Amino acid sequence: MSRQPYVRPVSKTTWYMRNGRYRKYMLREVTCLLVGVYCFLTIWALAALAAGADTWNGFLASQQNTVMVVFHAFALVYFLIYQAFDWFKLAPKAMPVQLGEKKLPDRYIIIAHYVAWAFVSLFVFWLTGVI
Amino acid sequence: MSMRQMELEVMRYDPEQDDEPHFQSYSVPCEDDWAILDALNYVKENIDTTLAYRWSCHMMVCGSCGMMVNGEPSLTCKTFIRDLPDKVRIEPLENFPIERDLVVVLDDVMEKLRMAKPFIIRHDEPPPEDQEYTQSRAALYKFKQYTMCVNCMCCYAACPQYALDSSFIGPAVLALAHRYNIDSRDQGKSERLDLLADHDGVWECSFVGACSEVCPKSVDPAAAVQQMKIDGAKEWWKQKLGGGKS
Amino acid sequence: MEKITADVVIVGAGGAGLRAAIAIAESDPDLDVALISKVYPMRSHTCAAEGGAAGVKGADDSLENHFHDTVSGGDWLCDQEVVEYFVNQAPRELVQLEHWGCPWSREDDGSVAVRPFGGMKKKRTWYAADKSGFHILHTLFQTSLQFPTIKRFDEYFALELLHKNGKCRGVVAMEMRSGRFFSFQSSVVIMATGGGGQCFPFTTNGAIKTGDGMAMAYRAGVPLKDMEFVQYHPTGLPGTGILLTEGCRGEGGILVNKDGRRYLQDYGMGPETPVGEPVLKTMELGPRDRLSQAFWHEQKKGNTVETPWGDCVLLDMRHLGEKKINERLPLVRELASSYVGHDPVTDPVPVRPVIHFMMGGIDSNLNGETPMPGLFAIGETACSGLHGANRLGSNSLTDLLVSGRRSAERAAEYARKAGEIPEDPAMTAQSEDVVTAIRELLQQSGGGESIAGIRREMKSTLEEGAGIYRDEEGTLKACEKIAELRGRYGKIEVHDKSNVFNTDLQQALELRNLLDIAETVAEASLERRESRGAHQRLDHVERDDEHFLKHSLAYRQPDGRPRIDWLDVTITRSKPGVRDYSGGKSE
Amino acid sequence: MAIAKKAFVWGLFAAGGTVTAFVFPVLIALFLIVALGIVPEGLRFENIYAFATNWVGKTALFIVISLSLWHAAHRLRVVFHDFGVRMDNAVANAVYLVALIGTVLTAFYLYKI
Ligand SMILES: Cc1cc2nc3c(=O)[nH]c(=O)nc-3n(C[C@H](O)[C@H](O)[C@H](O)COP(=O)(O)OP(=O)(O)OC[C@H]3O[C@@H](n4cnc5c(N)ncnc54)[C@H](O)[C@@H]3O)c2cc1C
Ligand code: SF4
Ligand code: F3S
Ligand code: FES
Repeated sequence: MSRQPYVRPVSKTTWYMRNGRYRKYMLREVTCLLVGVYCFLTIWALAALAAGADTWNGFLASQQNTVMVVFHAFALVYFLIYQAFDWFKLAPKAMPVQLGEKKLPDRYIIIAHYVAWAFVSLFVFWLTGVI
Repeated sequence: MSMRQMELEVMRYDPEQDDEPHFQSYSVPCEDDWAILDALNYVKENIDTTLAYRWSCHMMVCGSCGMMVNGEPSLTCKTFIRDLPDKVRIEPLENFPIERDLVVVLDDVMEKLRMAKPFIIRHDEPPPEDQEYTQSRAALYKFKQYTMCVNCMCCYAACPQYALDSSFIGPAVLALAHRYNIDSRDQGKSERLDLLADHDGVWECSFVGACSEVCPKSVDPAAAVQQMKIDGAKEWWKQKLGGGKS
Repeated sequence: MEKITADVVIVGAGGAGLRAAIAIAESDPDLDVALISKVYPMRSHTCAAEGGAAGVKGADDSLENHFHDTVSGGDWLCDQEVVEYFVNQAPRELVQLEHWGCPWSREDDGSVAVRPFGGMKKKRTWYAADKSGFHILHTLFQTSLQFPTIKRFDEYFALELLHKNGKCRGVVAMEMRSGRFFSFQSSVVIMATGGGGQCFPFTTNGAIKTGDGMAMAYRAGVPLKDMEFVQYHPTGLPGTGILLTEGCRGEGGILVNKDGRRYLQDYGMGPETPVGEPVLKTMELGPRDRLSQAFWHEQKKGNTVETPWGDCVLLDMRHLGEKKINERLPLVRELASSYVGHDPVTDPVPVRPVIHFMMGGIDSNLNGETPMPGLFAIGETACSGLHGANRLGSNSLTDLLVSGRRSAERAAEYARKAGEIPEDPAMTAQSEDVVTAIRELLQQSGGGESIAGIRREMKSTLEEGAGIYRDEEGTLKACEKIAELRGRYGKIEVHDKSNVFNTDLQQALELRNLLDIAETVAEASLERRESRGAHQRLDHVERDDEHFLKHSLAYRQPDGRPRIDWLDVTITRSKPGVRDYSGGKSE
Repeated sequence: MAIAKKAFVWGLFAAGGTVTAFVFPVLIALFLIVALGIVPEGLRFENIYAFATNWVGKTALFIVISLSLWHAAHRLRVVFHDFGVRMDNAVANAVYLVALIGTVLTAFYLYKI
């Protein structure tokens, strides 16, 4: 037979280098590491809290150094760009809202998410006495 | 109208001659309003009649002219040279085996189309043969966008999960299943559940979103797939909770 | 060569072929259907249809109305029993499509909406936005996927009919991906290969519309009917031939010449109506054929606009405003901006008449039966006598459904009667002959003719000799020229020698088919010495019912040239009358 | 046909993703503020302790942490896959196990507070 379809190789490990779209996706996906880190940081905090005031204060003190400042600052920016904002942007795809014969324009859903997000953030700041 | 000399670097592959694909360059005098497809037709008519590619309608509706244009899955009758640099690389759609030149093997997706059960399934009697179903405009609007797919397979060429594992059912077919699931006339959702149940179904999608970005018809298959996942998750709880009662 | 037997072979998986396949599968699961198509079914050109499909709906309309609109629209060349059956079945078929999931546009109350269409007295055109054909095709294709007895042969190029003792016995086809040949043997073949607009230079028809089925039948001795009737659409984009729907004018777009004059008033379609206030059946809302003819006169007078793509007139929609254009004509805006770089919001768009539809085709009847027992023909490739001398817009899509189902019933019956397909070495030999001829074509070289060159010449020959207006001298010249081209075709060279997806070879074979049908168009145009519907003769400007209330039949003679014969039109209820040319009769 | 377990797994992932998108920026910001040497009123031992002993506070903390862990675990599973690690079952077991341990620890400490 003369047919001999040619299958182009796809690298299973470096495929995302093929274009910017894929790289952005990978940058989003690895935010899970940050989530993991902060989950365990928080658990650590809870452990300190459970152990009493001294341990708690010790925990707070242990966090106060330049390395952590840099890390948190980086994490905050990275997380906002690649996880939070992306998640809000994609929300209307997963949960479209149809009103009668028209879809609610995506931007309203996105705005609603931002409003809710601001509210949650402010609430937490208020709760923790930051503001 | 002014002319513009374009250089097309076209991927060629003739299984009877070549072990692997290679690029061939053509210098084509293009008119400003040409689409890439016109440039290919110029090559075929005037330079090299052996070049093989698919096309028919030249009006973005038959879906046959999908190719990679400078690395981007595109309908070539909808991709205009005015938006491109002087040198353009044209390859067959990625993630499909190359049959010949720019023609790819579509068997896999054509077979998967069947799996979506893309037809109305009814358990109740349909209306008599002289009477249509009533369907509100809102109900029509709900699924209309997913009927616009021309099966150009650009989304498959863009989806890395399909590239990594071609058993994944993939964007267009899932969007089609979703189209029928949410059609008010259809009652076959439960029969299409294996697309949700199976590992090759919606769960292989990691929401890269590339499919929707390249879709020339704004079908937004990524949205369809996410909605199916939500449906699937809801259904799971329903079965778990309902299962206890029955 | 591989042999494949099937109870029914359907060639063509457009709207007509798919409808027939479903009808057979639904009615008789014991019959195997082989569905052959040179492209994947959803690529078939039915997908390009925009406007809609006609079928009586609503209390204020009647089958009688649809019947009369069709017959007078067809300038009384319609076979009236066919029209009768068609209008009766149309609503049922359109509802059936609705049950299968077609996303028809809807009224407020959730019933299917209908829109007005040229030449139709009442609103009866069912539509799915401006993509009706697309949705019909995809609905049919997707519905067909549930039937295991429909075996598809996608991207198989049908080459030649098999026949014995005057009976159809199958078809030979080539698998594009492998270059292998297959002998499909069957007592029934349904031809559903669509039209052949590609024999003209400017056409709304896709690249695949090369009249293959007509040519195959013609070479097998079946006559082609009414081939002189070719419909022009007045507003196609120059260059590509892409259709700008009639809706542009329906919404109030106007046609002007190079001086900005609304020239239609000079051709009996006036008086001039105020800009932006279209009046049915006048000016821009006149019939398609009249509008196209007016263009021709303007071109002769030198009143057309010269554009890089040739002479055009201008379709001016600027006064509609951006909002309305976006709302009602989004596709038009996209097409015009993309393909000719004129945004209708800010610029008049150059347009010209383009070949749109072939009324003629394989001689068939109400049941899709052709003069060759076992061979059926449906859809645009057939000429059942439904459209007469001029098709009404939106009758064609419905015809795919009606004729598809009807012929399927008859074909199934025929297949059941015929029973088992006997082993027949003669058929295998016939198939081998076809293959041998193709192998020879592939081998030959040094003749110096090119496929593209002959194709270009054929196209311009037909446009000049058998275009919007015809006369004795021009058609005669066209006949000679095409016969000459057919001779030169023997010296073409297929450069691509590969077995795998050889589109060079495919184009060569398609060109042969185009030449065959082009010749029947020219020859029938020559012989019909009257003006009727889409066939307008400068030297015989009147309709001549005494001599030409007849279908033309083109038979292929041994030397390859057509011989024209005549066949009476079936008239039941509507005697030939005056076709009211003051407007609106054509779509 | 039953729906794959993935439906359940994905449901938790999606819920967790939403939670992280809403809560993590402010959580990280709090860590940042602390790292800068400022301890806001609400993070003084008495206040935060009071919050965490309250059942509303407990529940909130538990939900946020467990769902986020789950989200992270599931996404990490995909990340492994995307980087070409194809022992999906092993990866899944490992990441979900870590998430489970995190969840149990959270419950344990909250219980102890
Ligand atoms: C731009 C445009 C707009 C239109 N709008 C309307 C409208 O609004 N309303 C209306 O009623 N009509 C309209 N028409 C006309 C109508 O769409 C066509 O007449 C109709 O779709 C033809 O359908 P068909 O099934 O006969 O053929 P097609 O859809 O053309 O299908 C032909 C099939 O035959 C196959 N085939 C051809 N040759 C071979 C071969 N050698 N071997 C194997 N297979 C072969 C092809 O692969 C294809 O599957 C329009 C036409 C055009 C071009
Ligand atoms: S979803 Fe879009 S990209 Fe994918 S096949 Fe359909 S039209 Fe093409
Ligand atoms: S690109 Fe692929 S991974 Fe999902 S969102 Fe689209 S199908
Ligand atoms: S040629 Fe039909 S979509 Fe491009």
